Amino acid sequence: MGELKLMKGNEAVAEAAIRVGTDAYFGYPITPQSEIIEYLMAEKPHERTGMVVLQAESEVAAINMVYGAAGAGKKVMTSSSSPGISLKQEGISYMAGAELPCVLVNVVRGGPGLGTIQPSQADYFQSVKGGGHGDYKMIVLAPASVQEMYDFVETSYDLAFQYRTPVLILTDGVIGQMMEKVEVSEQKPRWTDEEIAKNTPWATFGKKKDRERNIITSLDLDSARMEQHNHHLMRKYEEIKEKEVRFEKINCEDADYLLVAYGSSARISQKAIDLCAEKGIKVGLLRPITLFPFPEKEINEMADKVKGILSVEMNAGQMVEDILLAVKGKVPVEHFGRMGGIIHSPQEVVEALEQKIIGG
Amino acid sequence: MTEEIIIAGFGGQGVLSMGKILAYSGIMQDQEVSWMPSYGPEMRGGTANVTVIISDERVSSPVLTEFDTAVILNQQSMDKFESTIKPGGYLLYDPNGISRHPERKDIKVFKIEGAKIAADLGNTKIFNMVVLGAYLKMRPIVKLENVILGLKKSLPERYHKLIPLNESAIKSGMESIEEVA
Amino acid sequence: MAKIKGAIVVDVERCKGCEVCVGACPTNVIGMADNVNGKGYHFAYMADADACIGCTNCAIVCPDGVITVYKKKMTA
Amino acid sequence: MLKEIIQPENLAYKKTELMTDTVLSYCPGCGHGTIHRLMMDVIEELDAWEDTIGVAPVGCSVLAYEFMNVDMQQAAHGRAPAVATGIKRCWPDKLVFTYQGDGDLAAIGTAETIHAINRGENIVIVFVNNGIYGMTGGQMAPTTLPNMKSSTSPYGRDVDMMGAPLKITELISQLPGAYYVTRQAVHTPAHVRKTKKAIKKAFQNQIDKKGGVSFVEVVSNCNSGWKMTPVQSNEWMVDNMFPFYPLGDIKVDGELVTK
Repeated sequence: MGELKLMKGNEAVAEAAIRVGTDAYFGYPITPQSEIIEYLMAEKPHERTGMVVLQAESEVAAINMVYGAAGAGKKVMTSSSSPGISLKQEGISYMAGAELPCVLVNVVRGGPGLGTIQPSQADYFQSVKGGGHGDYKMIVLAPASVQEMYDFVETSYDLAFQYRTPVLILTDGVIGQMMEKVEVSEQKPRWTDEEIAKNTPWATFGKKKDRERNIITSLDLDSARMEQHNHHLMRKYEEIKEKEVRFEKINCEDADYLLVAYGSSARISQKAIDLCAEKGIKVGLLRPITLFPFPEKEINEMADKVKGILSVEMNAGQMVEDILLAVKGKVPVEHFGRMGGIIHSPQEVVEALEQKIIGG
Repeated sequence: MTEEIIIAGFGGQGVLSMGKILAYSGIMQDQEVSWMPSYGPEMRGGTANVTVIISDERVSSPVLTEFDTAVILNQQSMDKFESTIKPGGYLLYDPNGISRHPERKDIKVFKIEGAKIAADLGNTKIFNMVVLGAYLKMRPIVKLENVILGLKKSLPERYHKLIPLNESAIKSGMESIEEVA
Repeated sequence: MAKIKGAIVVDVERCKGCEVCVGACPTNVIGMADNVNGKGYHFAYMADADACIGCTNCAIVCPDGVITVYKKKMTA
Repeated sequence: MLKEIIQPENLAYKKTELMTDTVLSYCPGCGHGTIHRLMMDVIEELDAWEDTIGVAPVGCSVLAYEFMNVDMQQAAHGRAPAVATGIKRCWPDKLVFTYQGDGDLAAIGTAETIHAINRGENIVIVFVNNGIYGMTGGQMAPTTLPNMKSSTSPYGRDVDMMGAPLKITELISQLPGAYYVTRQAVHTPAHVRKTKKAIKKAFQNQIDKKGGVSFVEVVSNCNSGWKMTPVQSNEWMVDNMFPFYPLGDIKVDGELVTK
């Protein structure tokens, strides 16, 4: 068993980044995730592993530094919060188009606009439906604990390099700011130059005599080729949908009703199903761990077993649309959520379930 | 066993670090813990509060609206959190600066003259450790030896020389807590 | 006495007929063809082949890199 | 007689293999092609082919990677210095360059330009200034001269309304992270030779890890955008651009050149 530490979610992401052998982090401060770059700077990762940490002049510059380093075959990450992620969307679209692996972290805050610095899940659409311009997706992981914040960094790199795609860790201020027990892993070495050449033969690290030059671009002015490239991306997303769906089921076996919630909302909903059990109401929780790909098959199957489904999100109702698509009208589906940085309480979730689903 | 605690006071009273030491102590005796601060502008100069949960089982919601125990260190927090304590729960407060004392009859109320004791010990910075000691006397959910281990884990190495001082502050708190009702 | 003689070879199909080489030539070797290439450009050619001294000026100002230059010491 | 001269052993000049055989997408007489070739000449002469990574911008040279036969990455509009920073920080021993136009470097990418230079990233920036947005059809650029006509200043750039042209090269030369700053042109053989020297010095600085950006501006024509023949545009450039953007070194070895 690895060493146990009490860490904030933001710190866990940063420590994991160092320990899994990240080559570079480029970021720009924004509440509530500035601890990530602060922690990295304080840890002197250039001394620990040779990892580069650089505070960019803007989110726009940061994501383009990520784009450059990722194109050059390096393990690279950035993090931000909602308004900063909006600024990064152009670069993310470029990376999806150029098929570059990288790890992104969005510690979501309430919007729209400058909004609030309090927690929210209002960036669901932006995360799973593309976000920037063009037809693309990225894999989205939603940790619900500080341990998952730590573990998902390595998972994200694995997926990012396997599929040559940006992977987003979508979280919020609750998970980012809370402290929990974390088991940290052993330090892994960064990739050597030889490993980079082997693992990323497509990358730009200098044209060798025995190969054609490598070009990283998302541009193709030939529409027929561009359409082919889009088809190629879609096939990749289909493969991801087939193979990479992750979720957790709690008390779903004999549930009469189902809550669907991710991240911090899932934690709150877990307490809510305990409160329901005390009242004699059998409620299960399905927690999507990947938001793209979405566990639509499992939710569809659950719709055969329960009388109604409540989507619990800290937003105006975003994931509920994907649940509705998955359920295909089999049972009533409703949304409950607080907004603007207000975190719903377990009691509010129970009341919403009683009013919107059980009594509805 | 699950203990859900809110610790609330002014920024600068060491509320967050008291919670952190308590959480670390839980880890030291192999329990599950969570530490959830209120964050943002209110942390600066205004009130600060932290929810700490220590449990034998996986912690579900880190965000709560009712608590087993409240540790209250200023009047604003008294106004905000007295009503959130579950019936049969515990309230610990420092009467220094409190104009309206607790009114609930369905909970157990204790007080600790934390500010005064810390001043008497000659170091106002150990105020939160005095309060922690009082809490541990009232709710002995973690052992003192594990609290000392937790202190070691949460303090940077260069502050380890201060551990004996902290330990004596905790003991003063344990000795000085008074049951009010 | 030895004399330097030069010659240029223009990649006719890649020439865009911009004429920048014409003014760069110190000995007025280059002219623009009356014919056009496949792209419709009047391409550069050696109008006065005897005058070429192989100085490479035309080649280095050619934006499209279509001119190759040769030069030989002739013993007359 | 010509046959006798045109023999491999008599070869005096042939374009470098570091330029691909792809036909350049630039207009006839455009300086981009010459500047591309000079850069590849230099990389060949420095034997840095295997260690060079280029960053292509948005603008006319968006397809630069089709022509330069080295590993290349295409960057979003204005972001090339950030992309280059990402690459160089991860591969400090490789040669990294950006190739940017005036719209890219001096308008949308001003922040990235200034901050990459201010951090003293050890990269080469080649900046092609033709006073106009060429690719999108001749709109006003930050570098468009006073009273100069463009499709978005059809009556000439009104400085009171549209601001004065931005001398970004003079501006960035003030930053401590700028190690070598020079302004050149490629319209005559003599200027081509000087520009090549400047580009070579810039890359040599990077190889020698001189600690700072080497920045080579090339004032060039945009005959399509200026609506002139290539030869006329070069003459217009000499008469109008050079007085405002004087050629020569601005900063050498980290020291501003005093005139």
